[in-house]
Amino acid sequence: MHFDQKETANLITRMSGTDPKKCMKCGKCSASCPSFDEMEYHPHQFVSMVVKGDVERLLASKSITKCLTCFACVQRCPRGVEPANLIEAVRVTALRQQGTCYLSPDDVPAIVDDQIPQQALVSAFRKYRK
Amino acid sequence: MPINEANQEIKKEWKPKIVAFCCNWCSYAGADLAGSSRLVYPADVKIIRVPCSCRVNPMFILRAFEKGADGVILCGCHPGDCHYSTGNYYTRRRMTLLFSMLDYIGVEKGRTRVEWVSAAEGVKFSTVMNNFVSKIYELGENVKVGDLRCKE
Amino acid sequence: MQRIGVFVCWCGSNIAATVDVDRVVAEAKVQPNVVFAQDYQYMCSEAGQGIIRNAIAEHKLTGVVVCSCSPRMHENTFRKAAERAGLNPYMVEIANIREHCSWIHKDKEEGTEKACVLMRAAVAKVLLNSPLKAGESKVTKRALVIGGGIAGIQTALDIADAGFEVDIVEKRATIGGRMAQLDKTFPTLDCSACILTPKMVEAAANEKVKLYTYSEVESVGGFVGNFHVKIRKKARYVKDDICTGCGACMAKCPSKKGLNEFNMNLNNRPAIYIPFAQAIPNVAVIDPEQCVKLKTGKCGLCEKVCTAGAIDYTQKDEIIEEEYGAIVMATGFQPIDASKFDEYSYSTCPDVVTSLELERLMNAAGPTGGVLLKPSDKTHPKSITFIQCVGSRDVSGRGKCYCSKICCMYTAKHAMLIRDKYPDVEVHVFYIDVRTPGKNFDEFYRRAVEQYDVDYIKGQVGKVYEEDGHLVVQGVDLIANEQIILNTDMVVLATAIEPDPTARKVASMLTASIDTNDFITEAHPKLRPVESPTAGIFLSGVCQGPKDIPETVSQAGAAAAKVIGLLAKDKLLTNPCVSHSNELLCNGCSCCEKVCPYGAISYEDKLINDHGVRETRRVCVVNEALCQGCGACTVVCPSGAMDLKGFSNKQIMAEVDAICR
Amino acid sequence: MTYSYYPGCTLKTKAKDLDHYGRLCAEALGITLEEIEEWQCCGAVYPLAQDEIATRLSSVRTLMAARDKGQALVTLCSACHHVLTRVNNDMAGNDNIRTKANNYLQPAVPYAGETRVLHYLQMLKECVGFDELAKKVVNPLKGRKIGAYYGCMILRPAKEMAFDDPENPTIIEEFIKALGAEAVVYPMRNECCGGYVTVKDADLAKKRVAKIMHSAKDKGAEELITACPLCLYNLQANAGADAVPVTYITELLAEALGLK
Repeated sequence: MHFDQKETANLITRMSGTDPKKCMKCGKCSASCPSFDEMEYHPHQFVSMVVKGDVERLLASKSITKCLTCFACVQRCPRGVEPANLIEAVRVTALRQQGTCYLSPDDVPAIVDDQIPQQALVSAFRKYRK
Repeated sequence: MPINEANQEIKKEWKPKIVAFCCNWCSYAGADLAGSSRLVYPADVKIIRVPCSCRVNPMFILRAFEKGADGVILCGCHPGDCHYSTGNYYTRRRMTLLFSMLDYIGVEKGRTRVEWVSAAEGVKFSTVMNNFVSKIYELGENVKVGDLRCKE
Repeated sequence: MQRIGVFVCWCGSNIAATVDVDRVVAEAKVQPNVVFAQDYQYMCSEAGQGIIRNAIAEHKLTGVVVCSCSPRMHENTFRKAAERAGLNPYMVEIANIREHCSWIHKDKEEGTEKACVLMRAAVAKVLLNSPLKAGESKVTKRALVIGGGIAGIQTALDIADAGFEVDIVEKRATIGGRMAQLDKTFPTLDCSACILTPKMVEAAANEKVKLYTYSEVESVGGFVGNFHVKIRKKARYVKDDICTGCGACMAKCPSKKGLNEFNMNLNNRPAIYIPFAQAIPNVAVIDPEQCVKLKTGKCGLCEKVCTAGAIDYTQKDEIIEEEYGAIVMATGFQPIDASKFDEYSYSTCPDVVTSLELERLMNAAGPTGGVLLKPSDKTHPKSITFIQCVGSRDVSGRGKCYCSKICCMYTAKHAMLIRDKYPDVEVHVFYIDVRTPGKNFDEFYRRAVEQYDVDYIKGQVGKVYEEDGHLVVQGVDLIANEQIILNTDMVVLATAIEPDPTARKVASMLTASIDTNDFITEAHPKLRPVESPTAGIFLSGVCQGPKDIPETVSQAGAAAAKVIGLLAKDKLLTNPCVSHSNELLCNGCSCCEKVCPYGAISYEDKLINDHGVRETRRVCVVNEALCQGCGACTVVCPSGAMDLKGFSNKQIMAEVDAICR
Repeated sequence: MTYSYYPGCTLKTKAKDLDHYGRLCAEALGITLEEIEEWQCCGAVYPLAQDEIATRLSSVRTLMAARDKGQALVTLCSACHHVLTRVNNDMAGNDNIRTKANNYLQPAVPYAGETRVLHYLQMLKECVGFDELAKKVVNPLKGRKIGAYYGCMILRPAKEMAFDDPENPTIIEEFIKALGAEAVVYPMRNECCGGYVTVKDADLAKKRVAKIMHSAKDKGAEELITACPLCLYNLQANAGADAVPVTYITELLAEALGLK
């Protein structure tokens, strides 16, 4: 299938409901990110790469599963850009396009204990599976 | 030639006539700013300068519809910012009454509008005009308001 | 019969590129009563105006239509040209075919068509114009300056220098404003007090300048040349003509827990106080919220120690009424509340301060006597981190959408001063962009980096918090693409500046327009930057937009020049486009009187000759000196007696007809 | 005062204490919590993608149920509160989502975000008031040094959640003080604990928890309270050397009211 980066970037932008062009490249999102060191591409890079249409690398990156969705970047962004929404839109696009899942039900018994709340499992499946 | 294509031909020819009354202090200057910022809006809009939106007599608007206008928009300073302190409050009240009367006699609500545009809001001026014109296109050609007694 | 001339401007290619001027001329020529039409590259040029003048003489024109740029730009130019050729200036109409046509349409056909319609409407209107004569009004040769900071002081001194009287109204107890709080000034690093206080003294000593400190403007009436202003002189509870400023009362006052506003609330002051040592006037003031005597009736110590007998607990607010010809707004700014950005822990950590607080902490007259100490434990900091753009360029709703303009430079100044005085202190600056357009400004900033080893980090800070007894700054270095965790002892926030909260109230009293950020709008952003669109109101300093001291002073001078130009005139021409009532139609109902915001309408019993019937009727009379020409009265008049000159019912109807044809 | 009450999945299983004491205390304070009938899981994660409609529907059903009863909707779990509040905002302000969700659900009366969504703490503040609450305490928690752990869900984005100052929140501190204990303010109380990745990325979660616990301990907290079951699990399961005990807000409330 033909993969058009620009078109995918537009789709991601629409899906995110945010306008990454409002970004003034201050980096406050990355400065606030609790997951910064885990990520290959950092929140501010997500924003600028989506603007540029350079999304293939983002879609393939593990960074999309490292976002804690804590909204620190959304809260503190002085420009009203919502980096978390963009990261989520990239993640959802990756799931929809490639169908790969970061979490398989087979993995679950090994990684949970009997105290783990339902919420953790529901959210893990919601975030990491198609 | 299919019928709907022929219809489109006719539609293309129709250009709405839109009169915009703009207050000299805010909206007229806002339109100037839209111009100097090169913010495009359709050429169907023709602006008449008035000292204040409260100068616009309902008669002017009736006259426009009588003469074949498809839409009339009135722009003034934001409430509280009137150059003459209170003019736009009168406008707001007068136009509410006038527009509902017009709606009653068959000039739909969408063909008339009051907007507040300051001298600094070139972008808003252009957005408002674009929206208003597309609304008029949606509504299509207006029926001329006229005195029935004179009708043949 | 009317003889109209139409003149079509190319404005170089500004109009000619999207409007076929030849076609507009050809179309003009076939309009009724048009006897002459011509196009020219630049109508506003001397040669262009010459064409108009010649045509008026040669073709005996009775009216002129110029198709050109906005009337807000050149209406006056063309009116004057017509006047020089002997035509009444109000017989000129402008068709705005640039801002409202050529600049916003790309298609030449469309643009040309619209230009023709606009031309037609202007011709239709000018056919109904009648010659108008501007009235005259006197000019009160005195100016009012609202705000006694550097902007207000400079404006007042310049006006006084030209020989005119000028009053300054300042809401605080002393003049001096924000500049008095600064330690050093960029880019020369001279001491702020050393350059400001002589000006303050000069203002007090100048016999043309009158100071109303601890006073506020209560109401403004009238119009350009003739403003009536009420000033509220708040009760100081100290007789300002008797107080010697000795300070004995301050030492004895038992209520010492008031926050010292001058020191940004970093230390305390007594209930009776002189804001700072160089205050002008050097007169004490009592804080009624804090004074034990005023609150409970017991105490009265200051009265006992005052040998001059200046204390007066019964003093009341006083209302002063004055007349002015011109008013200057110089209401200044305040820093925004840093606690809106509590990711930087301003509310919870005393060692997180704003830049203006740092000015006081570094000033010899400040709470620490000029020794830089951490507010929390009064020890010497070893590392200081500056965060720029706190609330500036912020559209999230918490801050201000604009660049505050002065922060880059004062942060460089602070960084440099600290490194100079305390070389052992490490200084980091987090910045988004360093903006230093100004004479010797970038050189100044580079000195901070190159000579003083200030560590500039490109990136913003996400959080400042306290941990293990020190502050931690969690930020990003965008060049290194790394998140950095930095231990530091003090954090300085370059908070955005915003117009003083009184600006909105003052502006609405003056009917000066104000923008969405509460900055006062100028009459033209480039060509009339120190005037408000409201005649007779001028702007000085930050009330118009963020600016530094040199810019403020030059704008203050410019505002003064405009005021002097106004006050130098003996008479002003008034706008002749005013209401007038047709006595034959008026039925004296008083509808118009009620809507007039200027009180320009009154009623008289007049002997009217109505088609041979002579009777005395109560009819409306418009005071042309007071009428500002808004037209509110024209619409409410049930009998159609009221009309507006220059924008008459017939004229506007004619425009409507021409557009809808 | 009667409220609709939405417990959510975890409160019925692993976080029974949060639910149980929440109801018990409400009753003692004269508040009636009516559990939504046949409620469904809220989805646990707010769908950020604008085109995800189906994942919002179960929340809409809950919101609609409260609307039909004419009651405000109270939740205890931070995540449920987050999801319900934001879906409610979507239904009120996002034409596209509202139209599609209503088309899908075909309710008798279309839903447009009419329900008021409240967190249990807001309910306490509004309905009882912390000053009043303090008077009802029978067993004051004197001498206890308690830190509030807000987490992220309940505060951010503040424009939508409208709960408290997202950077310097005070509501749980007020609550702690009302119960007679000392509220320890520590800077990491509004930073994420990494709950979402606890299943797949326990190492990352451990790092986050360590940072929070260290901060709390540094400022002198001897115990933490939270409203979020996921936070509680994560803070307990992934605590390192600086571990302090964590309990639910309602447990603490029950203790102070003498119901535990």
